Amino acid sequence: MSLLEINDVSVNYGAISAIRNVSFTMEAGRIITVIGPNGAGKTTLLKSIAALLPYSGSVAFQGRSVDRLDVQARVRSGMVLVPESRELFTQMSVQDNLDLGAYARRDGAANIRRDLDQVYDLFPRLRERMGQAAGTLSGGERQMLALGRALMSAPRLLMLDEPSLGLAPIVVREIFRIIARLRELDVSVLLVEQNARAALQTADYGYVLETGEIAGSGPSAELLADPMLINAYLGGKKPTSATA
Amino acid sequence: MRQFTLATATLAAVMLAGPVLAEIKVGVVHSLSGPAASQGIPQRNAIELALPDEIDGEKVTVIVLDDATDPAVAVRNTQKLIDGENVDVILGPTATPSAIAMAQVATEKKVPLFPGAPVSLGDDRDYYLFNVPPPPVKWIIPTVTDMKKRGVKTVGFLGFSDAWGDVTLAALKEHAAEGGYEVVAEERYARADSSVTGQVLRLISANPDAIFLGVSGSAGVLGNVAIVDRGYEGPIYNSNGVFNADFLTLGGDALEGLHGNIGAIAIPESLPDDEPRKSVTLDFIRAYNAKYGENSADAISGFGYDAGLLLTDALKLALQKAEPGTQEFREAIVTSMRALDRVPGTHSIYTFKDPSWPWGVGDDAAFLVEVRDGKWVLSE
Amino acid sequence: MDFQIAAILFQDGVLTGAVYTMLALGFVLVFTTTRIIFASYGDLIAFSALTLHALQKGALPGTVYLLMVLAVLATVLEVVSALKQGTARRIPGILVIWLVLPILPATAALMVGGMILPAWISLVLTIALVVPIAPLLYRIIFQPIETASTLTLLIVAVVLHYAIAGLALLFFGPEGIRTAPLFRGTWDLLGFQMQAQLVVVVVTAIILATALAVFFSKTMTGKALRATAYNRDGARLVGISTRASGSVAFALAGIIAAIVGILVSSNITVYYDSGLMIGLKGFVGAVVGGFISYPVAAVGSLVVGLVESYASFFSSEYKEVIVFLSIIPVVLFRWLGARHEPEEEEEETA
Amino acid sequence: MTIADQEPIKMDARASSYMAVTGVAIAVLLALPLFLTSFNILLLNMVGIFAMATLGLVLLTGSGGVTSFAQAAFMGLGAYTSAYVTLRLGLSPWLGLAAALALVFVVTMAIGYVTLHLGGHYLPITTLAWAVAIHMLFGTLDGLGAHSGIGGLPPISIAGVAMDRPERAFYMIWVTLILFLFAASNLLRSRQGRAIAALRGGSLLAEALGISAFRTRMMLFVLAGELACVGGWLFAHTQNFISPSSFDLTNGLNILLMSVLGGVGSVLGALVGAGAVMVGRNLIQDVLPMLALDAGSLEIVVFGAIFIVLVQYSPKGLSPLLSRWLPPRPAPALPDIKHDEVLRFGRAKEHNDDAVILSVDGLEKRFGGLVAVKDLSFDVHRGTIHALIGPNGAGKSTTFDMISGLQSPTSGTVQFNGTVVTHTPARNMIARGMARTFQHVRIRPQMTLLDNVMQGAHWRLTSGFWAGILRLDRAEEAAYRKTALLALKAVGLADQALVEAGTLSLGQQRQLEIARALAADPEILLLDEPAAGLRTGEKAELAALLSRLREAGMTILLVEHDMDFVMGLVDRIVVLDFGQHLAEGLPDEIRQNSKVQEAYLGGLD
Repeated sequence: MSLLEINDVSVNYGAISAIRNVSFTMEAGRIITVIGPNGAGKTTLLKSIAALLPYSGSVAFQGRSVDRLDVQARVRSGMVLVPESRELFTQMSVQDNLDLGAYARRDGAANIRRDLDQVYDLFPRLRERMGQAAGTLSGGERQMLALGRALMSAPRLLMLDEPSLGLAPIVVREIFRIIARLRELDVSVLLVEQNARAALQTADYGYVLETGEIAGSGPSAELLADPMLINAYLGGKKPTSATA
Repeated sequence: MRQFTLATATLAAVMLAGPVLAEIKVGVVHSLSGPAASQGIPQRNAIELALPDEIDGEKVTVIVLDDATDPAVAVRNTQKLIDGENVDVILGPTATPSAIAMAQVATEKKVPLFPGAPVSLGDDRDYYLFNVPPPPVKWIIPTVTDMKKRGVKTVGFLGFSDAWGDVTLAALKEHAAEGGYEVVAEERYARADSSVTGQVLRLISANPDAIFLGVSGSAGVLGNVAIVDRGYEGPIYNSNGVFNADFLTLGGDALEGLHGNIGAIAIPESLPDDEPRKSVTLDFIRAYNAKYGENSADAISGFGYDAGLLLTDALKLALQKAEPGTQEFREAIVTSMRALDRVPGTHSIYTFKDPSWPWGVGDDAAFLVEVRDGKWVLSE
Repeated sequence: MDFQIAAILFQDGVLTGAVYTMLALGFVLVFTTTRIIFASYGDLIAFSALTLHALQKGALPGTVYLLMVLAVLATVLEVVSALKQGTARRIPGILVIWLVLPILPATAALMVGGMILPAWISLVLTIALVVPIAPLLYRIIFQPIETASTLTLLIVAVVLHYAIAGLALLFFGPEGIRTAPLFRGTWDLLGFQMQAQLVVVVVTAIILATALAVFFSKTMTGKALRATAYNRDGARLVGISTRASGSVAFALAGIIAAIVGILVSSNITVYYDSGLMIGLKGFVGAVVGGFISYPVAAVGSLVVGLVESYASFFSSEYKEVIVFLSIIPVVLFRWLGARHEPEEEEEETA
Repeated sequence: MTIADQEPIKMDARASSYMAVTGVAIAVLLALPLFLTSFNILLLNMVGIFAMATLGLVLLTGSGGVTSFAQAAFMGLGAYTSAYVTLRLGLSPWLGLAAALALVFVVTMAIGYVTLHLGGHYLPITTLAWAVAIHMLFGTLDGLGAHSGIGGLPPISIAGVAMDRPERAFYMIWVTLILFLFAASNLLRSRQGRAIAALRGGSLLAEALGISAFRTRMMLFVLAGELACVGGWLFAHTQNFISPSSFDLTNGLNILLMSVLGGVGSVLGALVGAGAVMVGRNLIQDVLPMLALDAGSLEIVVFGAIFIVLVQYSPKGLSPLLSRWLPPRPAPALPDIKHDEVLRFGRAKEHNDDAVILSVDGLEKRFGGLVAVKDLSFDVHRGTIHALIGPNGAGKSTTFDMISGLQSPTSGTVQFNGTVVTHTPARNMIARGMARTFQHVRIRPQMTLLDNVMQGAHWRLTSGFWAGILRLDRAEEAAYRKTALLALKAVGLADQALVEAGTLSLGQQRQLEIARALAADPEILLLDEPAAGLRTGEKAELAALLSRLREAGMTILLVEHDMDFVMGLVDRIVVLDFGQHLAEGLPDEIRQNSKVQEAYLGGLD
């Protein structure tokens, strides 16, 4: 049984088609990345999987269709999105943000406390700032908090939209180091990134999305070595479709 | 524009008037909702109580419409009753603004109107108007007489910031010269206010010999109690608006000694047996309470009842002269009303002989009453 | 005006202001969580006062029927939506929350109908009858249009006010009521003569505000409400149902309304349609708080109460004009303070 | 084949069915008094009067995005002013109308001046305060009946005929209303109407097009007040009686309610809303007694329940449901353009040098502690395409907003055509020759492509409010419709000129934005990520279009992500990273630059 099955998903904004007939499956315990230039539909794809956007087609999670579930219900079933805009509760403290991450959990205070410690271990910076309002954090700290809050939801699938966006290189490295460690925590990651190299260095497998369609895919190492990738970003020919 | 087709089609379908049957049709427009509903509903109830199902074999149909205390709606209802239902006579409305507006329409259409709030168009245009609640300017006379007797020179006024406040203040000022007093303070409050402390402090600081309140109903308690609570010692007079079932209960001890002007309805027991109003009033109270519950009969419902009584008498006379549903019948109602002589009601004894004079009462409309042991009694 | 008069007016203003404060808290609570300017909020207060009065008289308040009808409607809607989502196993829970819970107090009232109850039982019963109305109304009226524009939501709330006031007229009649005062007279506090009513209202307001503050900062539900208010998308992303938050916000607002209704019922004459004006004053307080900040709204409401009190002394005829126009400078001031924040743009989509 | 003669037959058919429906509707309406009772005519008169006040609100709310609670109060101002003039001064109601219009003009201007600067919820809330205050003042007017109200207002006379019966008043009211509806419809199609539409949903687009959001809102606010004022005047002189309770907050709310039920999206909503509310309530009043239910209290409950169900069913009101059935008002025919006719760039052509047209020097922008752009300098030469590239979040859009005046830099200067424009507001930039597009497309989806493009030419047109209403702007409109069509032709969308913009694909919408910018006759085009979301073929078309524009003398500065798109097209590139100038040069130099590669593809080592 696959963790996530995306079947023929399309999203339209009015008459505009944002993504068309996207299908792929994802096994548990893996990190998959979707890369592609701006406007390719990466964010749209993640939002529709999280039920933030209406879509046609089907999404199945852990073998069951989630098409009729709303955002909250999908979070409860273990699908958690960290959007590009982070959507933190900026007026509330770091601790409150993390507490709220566990809002939908029903597995007991002890487990939640354990996970909280784990998040603070993962991001020591957050522990230092636990009483501070989230709005006063730096960009990198905000991203850490967004990740931490998502982890507090005890996700089986973590969907990350551009976690490196607007961050200094040293912070980006830190964030990706932590994403790579998520495998150990038994969390699967669906990573949308513009920073293709960082994403591919972290992920097991990658998909290239271009103008709303999957234009290519392959194991990360192969995609990374593919000279076509540079062209996809900096101009040139389209990337070829490598086989898995 | 394209929207008209649909609008007009709907309107046309909606508005076809019903057929007219030969029967006596009485239209009633009262405020069954909105701010004046507490006066409109009892009047409507009492009208239905007073009017018989049939008079001399002719069926009496009562059509009741709510004006929501909005003059524009009252006017529309009047038009609806006249055009759509071809009523012979209209009773209502409840509030002064609606009454002014309705009086214009009814007079123009030559339909007799029994307003529930006193109204005169002036300039001899009152031929079709029969005010059963007479105006405060008549009602206030016992108060003026009493103040004169006590040598009151200065009067403070506290009233609602609505039409009732306006007309009662006007009545007070109207009699100022002959009563030999001066209105030294005018304060207002709204029905829904939670406090009148500011107004009352100011009123008392003007140091008037007496205070007159143009308030009504339960909300009138607030002003009265606040004046007493601030230790005012002089006489306190009320208009005829405060005679409802809850007023005394709500005010409790604080209202002891309070004065008011009112017709027979508030004090039937203290009237002598030869007073013609006594039996009418007791009958009404018994019948009304039987239908609408213990202690529900009050001064407001009495007005509705009196209007109904007078109309019933007039209808009996009019039936001898014309067919219901015709303009002749409407005119016959008017002349029949003019023929009635000193008909006792629950408030006053009514006579509408003078066609240029819309008020059916003289200076004996009301009694001076006061609160003693939690009850209204006739003042000595 | 001498000092004594000023002091009396001050007390009076504080009393009124404390009532407005509680109302403003309810307004802010509902608006921040649901974007609804709950114009029919005052009606709940009127319902509370009228219900208490009916119970004190030994009559059966019509609130009972309203509650039962609303509970049935809400249950039907919930069951239908559960079936549509294919989550039929939620139905027993739905029945408990939406049907059984609201009907319990209604049944209790039906059973004791006609009896004169001990004071505290009528108070408890009043609260139990009025509080569920708010979340039920939210479920039935507002939840189906939760994505509509703020204007549409406001207008629906206004129309709801008409409808509820109409029902109140049907249930309780047109005459205004006042209940027997819970506390009367004055208390001597450190040499000052304080009206008992004032002390009770102010203490209740403080307790309510403190309880809300604790609720918001310490409980998970409270934090979830704040989260919904600050960031609806963020809230959904951590699994907070914005609809559940809406229900909780309305329930809290219902509690406030029930308490305020009881407190004012002995102080002002409550008519079936008093809700609009009472609500508007609380609204003015909420406006002063910019509809966002609880403390500022509380202070603002207090100021509104004081302005009203002093205006009623100096110019009773223009009192309301003064109270309502006092919004203008406040709004201008707030706007000047906030003008540097970039304006949220909401572009229309195809 | 020219573009214009593609669809003439279809347009004529639509026009004639529109004319037929409108004509029949008006004829039926005007015949109504022949077979309706006075009461029903009276009811219709009220519908007409309230439809006027509602129309004001529909324009204000639906188009200007502003809500007002004060419409009933302005009706009252009109009614009371005229009552004073006729009863106290003994003058004609017509002078009363003049005085009322003047007073409402002054009052709305004053209120508008104080409060229309406010954004968000502040404005409606202040109108609530005004509404309550104005209504309460009526109750204190001793000379005009105070709370009791005043009767005996004289009827209006037209050519010596007194409008004293409902039947006569009916024609006066409905002819006025029909004129108002046509005028409103004309207005919304005129230059001012397009300005109003630009305002919808926020003032960003309006400001970028050179439209003053404040002035436009002010115009609408005054207009709404005047419409209500006329309604109030008619109300006063057909009822012959006024009292404060007719103009209280409840009635203000009723007018709002009518506009919401009718739908604020179209002029139609005003009539539908007023009609549905008033006729509906009358119907309920008739039906309830038949069901043996108590009149009065239940009426409002039933009405409330029906209203709420209707709004839940159709949150945008009833008129959108009707629009599906009725033919729309046809647009004027497309102008004729010849096959070889092309858009002329007046201003861009004037200069034929390659001097520096735009110069950015030491630009810096901070948001709180965050530095979005830091010490940025570069020059753009006339007649070139200049690209500003960089990864997401590099500060490109902020730079763009500072150049176009939407944001003020913390420090540094922007020079355009030799003038320092650092703190010049955005709405003055378009007249100076700078037109822009947006990263998130800002078009008006309900308007045709042609009207969207016409918005771009706003600053070049001169016709005002009256010209729009009376359609005195036809010559100017025709001339600029041609310009707009040529602009559409330039981007390849001319054959869809009369299509609603919302139906376009994203790529076409971006082209539409470019056409709109071109219609402003700019010297420089600022394009914010024009290729984002475009398919490969569309990108090629866009690149070709931009090349053509350059040949025509246009200067273009674009922010872009897509290097593929930029490389073959532009003359010079500035690369931004973390708000700072990373590299600058010719496309090939940039492509070889390892720092740039690193910034783009990123990496962990």
